[in-house]
Amino acid sequence: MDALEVVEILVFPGLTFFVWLAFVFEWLDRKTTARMQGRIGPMLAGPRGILQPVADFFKLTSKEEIVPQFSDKLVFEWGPPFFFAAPAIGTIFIPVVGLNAIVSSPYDLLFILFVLAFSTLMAGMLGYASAGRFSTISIGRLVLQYASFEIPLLLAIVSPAVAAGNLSISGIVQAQSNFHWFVFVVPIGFAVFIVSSLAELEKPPFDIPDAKTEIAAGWMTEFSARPLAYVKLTESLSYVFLSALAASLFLGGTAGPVLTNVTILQDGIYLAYFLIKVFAIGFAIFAIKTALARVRINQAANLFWTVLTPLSLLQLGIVILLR
Amino acid sequence: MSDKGNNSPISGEEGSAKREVSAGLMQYSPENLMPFGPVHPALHEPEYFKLILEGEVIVDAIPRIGFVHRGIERAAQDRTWIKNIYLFERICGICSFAHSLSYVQAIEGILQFEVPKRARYIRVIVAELERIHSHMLWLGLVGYWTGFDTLFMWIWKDREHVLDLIEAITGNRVHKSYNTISGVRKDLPENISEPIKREMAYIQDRIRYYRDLVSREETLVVRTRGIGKIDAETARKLCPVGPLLRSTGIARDVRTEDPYAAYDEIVPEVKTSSQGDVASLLTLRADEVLESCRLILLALEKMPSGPTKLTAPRSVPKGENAFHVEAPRGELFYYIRSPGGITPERVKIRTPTMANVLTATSMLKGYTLADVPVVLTGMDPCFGCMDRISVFEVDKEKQWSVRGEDLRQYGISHYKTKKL
Amino acid sequence: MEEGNLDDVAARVGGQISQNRNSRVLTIEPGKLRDACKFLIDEMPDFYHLSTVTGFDEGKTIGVIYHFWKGKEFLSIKTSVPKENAILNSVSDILPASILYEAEVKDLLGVEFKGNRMTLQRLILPDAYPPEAPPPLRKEADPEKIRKMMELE
Amino acid sequence: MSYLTRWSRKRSIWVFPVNAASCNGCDIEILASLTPRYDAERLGVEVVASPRHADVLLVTGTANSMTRGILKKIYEQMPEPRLVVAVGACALGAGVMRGCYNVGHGVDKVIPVNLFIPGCPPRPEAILFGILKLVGEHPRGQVVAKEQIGKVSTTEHEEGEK
Repeated sequence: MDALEVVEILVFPGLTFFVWLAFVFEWLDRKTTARMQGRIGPMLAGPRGILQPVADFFKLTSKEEIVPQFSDKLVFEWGPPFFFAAPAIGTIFIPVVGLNAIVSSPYDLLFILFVLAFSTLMAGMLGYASAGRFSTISIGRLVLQYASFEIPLLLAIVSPAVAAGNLSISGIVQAQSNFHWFVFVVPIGFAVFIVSSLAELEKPPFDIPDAKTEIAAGWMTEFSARPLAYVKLTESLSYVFLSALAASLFLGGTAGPVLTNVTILQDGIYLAYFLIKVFAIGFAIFAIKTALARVRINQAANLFWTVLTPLSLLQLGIVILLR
Repeated sequence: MSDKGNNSPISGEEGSAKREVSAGLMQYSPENLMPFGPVHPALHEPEYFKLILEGEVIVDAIPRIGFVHRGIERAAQDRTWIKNIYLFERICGICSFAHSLSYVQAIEGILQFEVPKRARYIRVIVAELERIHSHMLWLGLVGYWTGFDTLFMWIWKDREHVLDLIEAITGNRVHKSYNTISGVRKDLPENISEPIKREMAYIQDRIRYYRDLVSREETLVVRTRGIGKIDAETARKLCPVGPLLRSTGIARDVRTEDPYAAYDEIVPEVKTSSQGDVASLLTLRADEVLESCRLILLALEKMPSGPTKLTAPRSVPKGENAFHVEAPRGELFYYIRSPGGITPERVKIRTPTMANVLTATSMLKGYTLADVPVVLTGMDPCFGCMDRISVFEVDKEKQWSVRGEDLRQYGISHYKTKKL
Repeated sequence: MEEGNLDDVAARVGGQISQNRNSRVLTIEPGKLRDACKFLIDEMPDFYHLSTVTGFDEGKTIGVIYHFWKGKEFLSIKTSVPKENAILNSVSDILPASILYEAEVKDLLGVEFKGNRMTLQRLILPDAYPPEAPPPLRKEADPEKIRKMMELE
Repeated sequence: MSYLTRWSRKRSIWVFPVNAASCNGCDIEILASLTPRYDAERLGVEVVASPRHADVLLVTGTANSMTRGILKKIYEQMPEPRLVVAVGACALGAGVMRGCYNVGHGVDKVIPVNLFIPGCPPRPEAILFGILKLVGEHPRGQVVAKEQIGKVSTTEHEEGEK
């Protein structure tokens, strides 16, 4: 590994880039939600309030840390960085400039699936470690929800891989160049992926594990200061990560319909395509989450098991037959 | 239900349609006790519900109410009749006009006053505006409680229009201080009818939209339909009041059965629904808002001219009177005894929430934790009202009578490590 | 609501009826309270909306009124018990809605309701309310003293 | 304290409203200040669901004998630096309830209060104004809590301790 790769992983288009993207996403989320609700959203922090998530983050890091007495202190204190690491590592498998990611292997998707599972597992561990009553209830819901959406999510991710005949994200992106976007090949898989991402992100209508009017702040109730800052940042980063994953798997990622072979500024065009697609998916998620109420956990489980799982299986079958 | 459940005074009234829960093996261990309050994001008022859970299913709900107990009924005995108007308004920030309305009309009953007709019409207008604002507040909070923040924001945005009208008429947004013995303190402002008509048209338009929305929006419908079900027989037994009662199909409304103010001339149409669940309460309350809009426009049209108040004496002759009005949440009951003097001897207030809470507690059982906010919202709780004097705990079993210790431990058991 | 109904109750359990603007008050002996309520529920189901139960200090006695509502009228059944020995039979088993109202009267005026499960322990008053102080709505209760005892000053 | 910290504390205010035996009026106005017409989110104000996340405690109501214990507990659960705002006449000094047997003399007798917002209830504008003033955004400068109220922890104070 040479120095350039380290810079790529840590700065651009790796960690730092994605963290700032996460802040922008969070801001866009709040702004879009506010606009849809008839408000204007954050205004004071930075121009049009764009620095609001940054302010939240730095404020949290400067606060006092409180560790509950009966908590598992090791996990409680050291868990949040690991929780943060899951989507952070996942992002380096996603091509941002060019058709190849920083790190690419033939088995990318297996690792991505592991990251998604690990992130939920970590949330569960953090919740249990804090040993609060609300957290415990919340973790019950989290695990149940995870058990429901995991299968459809997995099948939805596998569909484009089957279509591309490749388990590498870079490979899948390359297979979609020349406007062969998989959203046209596996539309149901795309829809299932978006719905499952809402559940993975704990956004309405699946914000069941941190339903604030039922169980306070869910599994995050006991966290304060720096751990909370990490947890919040991880949530936004997961947001970006899942949007980027959806963009790469279904919308061709960095591969655009036109201007695919210019000599100058090729990287800039790749980046532009990538960002446009990520924000498009982000806006879709913002809109869905703002327009819906929270469902109950059993209703969510019903939806995933009786509707989305068969649908994604059907999609997978169609893709296999088409190939 | 287990023996324990049957001992609870309200478990006998359980509806049969609910999911059966087995409480037999439950030891009510601390792990199964779920504190819901006293300070809980779903309740903007401190209330404490101990929920005995089996997984997510509620086996028993034990309310501990009285966190807002201030002792107003005792305080009223030391204050003059006029001062008490403003004291009673501050029992509740949502239905403050209804409180003062009931109180002054009870006094007017003893004084045998004939309140000027214009004042009675103005009272109807403000009371109906208050009903609109309260119902819209509730509709919005249902959105908030079911995680549908957009609905909350939209409805509260439109509610501001009603508050503007209330402010224009009475001078205040929340505690209106508008009623006085023998009438209202000031006349309607000039040229108010135009804004009222305009805003009523707007509100009617919006409420029709929301009524449509809440019955169509799928996620909201699945959260509210069949939740918090109560049948007419139970309702008759437990005597709830207001929309909660009317949602079971019993058309009981003080405004029509025992007209006060000008409701004998502006006759409301009592809306009912037969479902008895939270979904039907949503549409029922939207219907009531539309009806209120109609009443306001009608009152404005038929508004007579004349004085708005008489000169009222400072003291009230010896006597007693019971009076009730239809507050937004239901029948609001006042009973006053005058010893003949400038202070009352006894003022008894029974607020709608007090009448409804027994029903609501029995409604909770068998539903899941996720339903609690929705079910409790169903009765439109106003603990500020209820707690002026009451506390209760549906709990006789010593071994699990923990008395608010849960949340306290939750607070005590944490120590701090400074790491800055 | 025909007036005959209240007379029926009076004829059944005794007591006097007094007209009071829009409510008619039937004053009966404490022992007859359950009979009167039972009669109301059985014979006059229309009256089966219990508005509330009011208690008040009458000096030597404590008055308790059960307010029923129907139509344009309140039907109030009033009884009084002596302060020193304030005990009544609860009607909460035949009128479930009265459980809370009776408990309220118990805590604020110290009237025991035999058979009402809610009154077995302190229910209405705050935990810190001093047990040696009189119930707050009795005339001898002094809010200032109570506040000092509760260390709210 | 670094500029970044000071700036972020001004721009990000997470509040946890507590009703300590209030009539609801103030609570409704606090909620109203979040809704589109007033939109407290403009200023970076967010209502959080747990006191552990909160920077500012918005207390309404008289703090009667039942709620004062809870109020203390919630205050203890908040991480430093924490600010307390008493909203409404009841929280300031029992208001119209003064003299009731279950009512004390305001929230500041229970926990240290940094800012009082008077009114019965205060209008949403007043609440927003108060919050802005609390973090020193208002031209008239930051509120420095009175010494006699007790230990306080405004951002400025903490800087002094470091």
